[in-house]
Amino acid sequence: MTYEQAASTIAERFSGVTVETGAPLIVSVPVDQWRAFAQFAKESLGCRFFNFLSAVDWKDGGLEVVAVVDNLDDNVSLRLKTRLAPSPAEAGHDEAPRCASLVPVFRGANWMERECYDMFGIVFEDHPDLRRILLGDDWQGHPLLKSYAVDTPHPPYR
Amino acid sequence: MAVKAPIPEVPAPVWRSFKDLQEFEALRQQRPEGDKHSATFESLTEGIHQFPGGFVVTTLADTFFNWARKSSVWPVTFGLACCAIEMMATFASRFDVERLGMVPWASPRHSDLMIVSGTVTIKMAPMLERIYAQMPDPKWAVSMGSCANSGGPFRHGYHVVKGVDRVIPVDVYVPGCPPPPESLLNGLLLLQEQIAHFRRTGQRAAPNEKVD
Amino acid sequence: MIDTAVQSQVAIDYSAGERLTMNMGPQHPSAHGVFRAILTLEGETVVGVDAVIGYLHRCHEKLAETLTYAQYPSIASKTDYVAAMTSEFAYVLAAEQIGVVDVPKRAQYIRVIAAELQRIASHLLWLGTWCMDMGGALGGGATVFLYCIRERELILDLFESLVGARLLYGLFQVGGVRYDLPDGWPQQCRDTLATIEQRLIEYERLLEDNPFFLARARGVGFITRELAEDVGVAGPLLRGSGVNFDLRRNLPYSSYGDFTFSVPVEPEGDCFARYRVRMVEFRQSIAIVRQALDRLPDGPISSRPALKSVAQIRIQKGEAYARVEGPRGEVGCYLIADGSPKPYRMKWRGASFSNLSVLPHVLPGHKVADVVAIMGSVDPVFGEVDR
Amino acid sequence: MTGYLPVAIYLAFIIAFAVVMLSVSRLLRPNRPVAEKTLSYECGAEPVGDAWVRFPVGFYLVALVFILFDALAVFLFPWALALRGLGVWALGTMFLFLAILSLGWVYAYREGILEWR
Repeated sequence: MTYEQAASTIAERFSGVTVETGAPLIVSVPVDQWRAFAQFAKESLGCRFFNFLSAVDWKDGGLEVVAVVDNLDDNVSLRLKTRLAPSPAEAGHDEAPRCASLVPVFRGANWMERECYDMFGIVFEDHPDLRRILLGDDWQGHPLLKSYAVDTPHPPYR
Repeated sequence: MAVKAPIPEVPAPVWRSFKDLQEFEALRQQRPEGDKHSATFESLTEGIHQFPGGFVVTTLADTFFNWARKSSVWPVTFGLACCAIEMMATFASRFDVERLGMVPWASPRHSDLMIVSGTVTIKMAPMLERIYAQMPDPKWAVSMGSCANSGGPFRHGYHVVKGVDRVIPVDVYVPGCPPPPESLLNGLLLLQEQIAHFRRTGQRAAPNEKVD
Repeated sequence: MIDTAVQSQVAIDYSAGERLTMNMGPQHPSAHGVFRAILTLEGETVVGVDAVIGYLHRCHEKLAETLTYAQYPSIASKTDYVAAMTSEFAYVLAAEQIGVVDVPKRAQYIRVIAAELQRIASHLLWLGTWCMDMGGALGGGATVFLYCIRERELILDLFESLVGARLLYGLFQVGGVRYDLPDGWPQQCRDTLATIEQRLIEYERLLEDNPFFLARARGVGFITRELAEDVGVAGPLLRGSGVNFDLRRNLPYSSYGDFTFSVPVEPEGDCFARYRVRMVEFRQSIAIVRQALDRLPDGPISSRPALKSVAQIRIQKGEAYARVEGPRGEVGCYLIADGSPKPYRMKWRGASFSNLSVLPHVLPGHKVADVVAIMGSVDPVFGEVDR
Repeated sequence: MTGYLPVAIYLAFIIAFAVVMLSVSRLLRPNRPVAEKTLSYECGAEPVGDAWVRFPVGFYLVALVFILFDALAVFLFPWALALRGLGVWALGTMFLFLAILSLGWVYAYREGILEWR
């Protein structure tokens, strides 16, 4: 299964998806098809290896969730992207950005999504136990947002 | 946002042989509560001390006890990060700490020294404080590596404590990132010399309110 | 008069004792760093694991957005501080892929030599701490540990003469390598590799027919192939579960294609399979370093101009995901550059983070002693887990 | 009667040694029972739950089997020392004693106490 075949099967099966051809196939997926596309990538494209899932804060452009899944046998790597609403810290509204969780598809997404929630504040729907993984549970704010200063004081230790 | 680094006011350590007994006596009076012996023994020595010429007895006794404490300081294995790997190399056979009478021990209950090797994060600080508190009393602390000394390369990270002396009183600071085993051994020798001479900095670096 | 009717109903079930929540906390001899596992036990068998990490979260990804391309590689080496070379490799490779910076051939070879020597040193530390965790069973806790650290010191001497540092180096820079091989270094390197090759045979003789070691390693900690891929486990754990995937061969970077080496794969997926994979990787790395030393080309070692200011390197707009085969698995650096001297976003894919996230799926059902053996065979490094 | 004098001296020495060691260390060590210090040690974390929990019975059975054969070993030592003087008769008696106790071992083995469920 080469990159071209992957691109063609994606194009015919998913309409709203834009594909950038190249060594890693960069696929931007609309939010509502996020889990469906991941399921499709795992079954028909054979991308069973879950590499990582993370997020990028484009300030006003909104939060972007990035996931990389690979097909180890044919060395095909897929980089899935989806754009969410900007985070409340910047855009002023108080509703946290939501995204469908990939845990039902890839069990490896469990800790990765907890880290995205911890660092960006993205709420992943029907994630088994969405709580902070790296910082203490009493931590205010989501550090990796662009609006969070790098060394904000934290009494009593800083 | 230029953040000026606070300079902790750690008094200059005094590690040289004594000029005379008066200086040993002065240091003996200042020693912290943890270094003293049991209450009965202290009252006994005070009695002998008032006796004319009694200070010779008590000073010799203290020197002997300090020598005993110095030559068997057991570090608790408290490895946090990269410095822990260098600490392991120091515990291993090439740079052996057992020559100094230090047996690396896993539980704080049997150890006298805590070598803080690695970055102290805000989530880890209460644990570190609890383990230091659970160590029996004459206890010392060595801050190994620039992360433990002052936060090091991660000083401006939001989750990093700017130096372990904000959490526990530290006696010897070992510079380096990571400090090679030779400089850790040098730090441990300085600690032993400090134990033998009672002089302990022990003071917690008070955080500078203006900056923090 | 005691009411006998009540007594008959109270049937005490002695078989299953109450569940004990035990805390294998941050400060634990076999915790390989600051990892806290809250184990719920039934007698000796682990029933549930709640892993708490984050005790060494040093804000790597936030700091990457405030440090320039020349400053960050030495901080990157603190993510996986047992294999500092491969950590720097990933960051530098990502920056070069975006900025299309060409790396001279000699620098690529020196990078391969440094990465493979680092793999040997890291595996030695893994073998030492793992056998110390299984302590008493192997003739006194520290026997194998002291042997392995003695060999590791030989390699650290090599790095000390090459770079000047023992554990965390600043060898890699965007565009090449900072130091060239001092004269006499290749010969010293060949002697060290010869000694280590002999010592490996000693370790295998010491461990492989030791009934205690086999009882604790064989048949313990099964990671099925499906679970391994699903969780994203990488490196020796993946190859120990039967997946024939190695970045150095499948997606060769920095002229790994010029060397011939075989990739060990073990189908069983238990601790012993991972041990076998790493022991074979020792020898493959030795072979790679020898080939690289024999065919080391001359020429410049870096295409980066002398820096007058730290913010001199600018990488144009773009993004790249560089993947490097570290001793613990795939170390990835997803970098987004925006033309300024500092990256816009840097996501670090630590191999140990995914390797560790397989534990809650694997541990239930094992005895408490096996938890320690499995943790050792997973070989997590917590700079990489907590970043 | 004089035969027991060395035993008495030895006993006195044991008691004296224990008493001196304990009293000197109590005299010399500082005694500061601070609250956090007496907290039970849980690898640094807050102690969760208490340890007084109903243990599975397996632990108790293994301890019983151990005591059984430990008592057996106590008899073996003096027997082994005095065997040369006692002759074959003592050998037979001890083997009878061992045979009876190995019945207990076979019972424990068949009951599956030793396999750890």
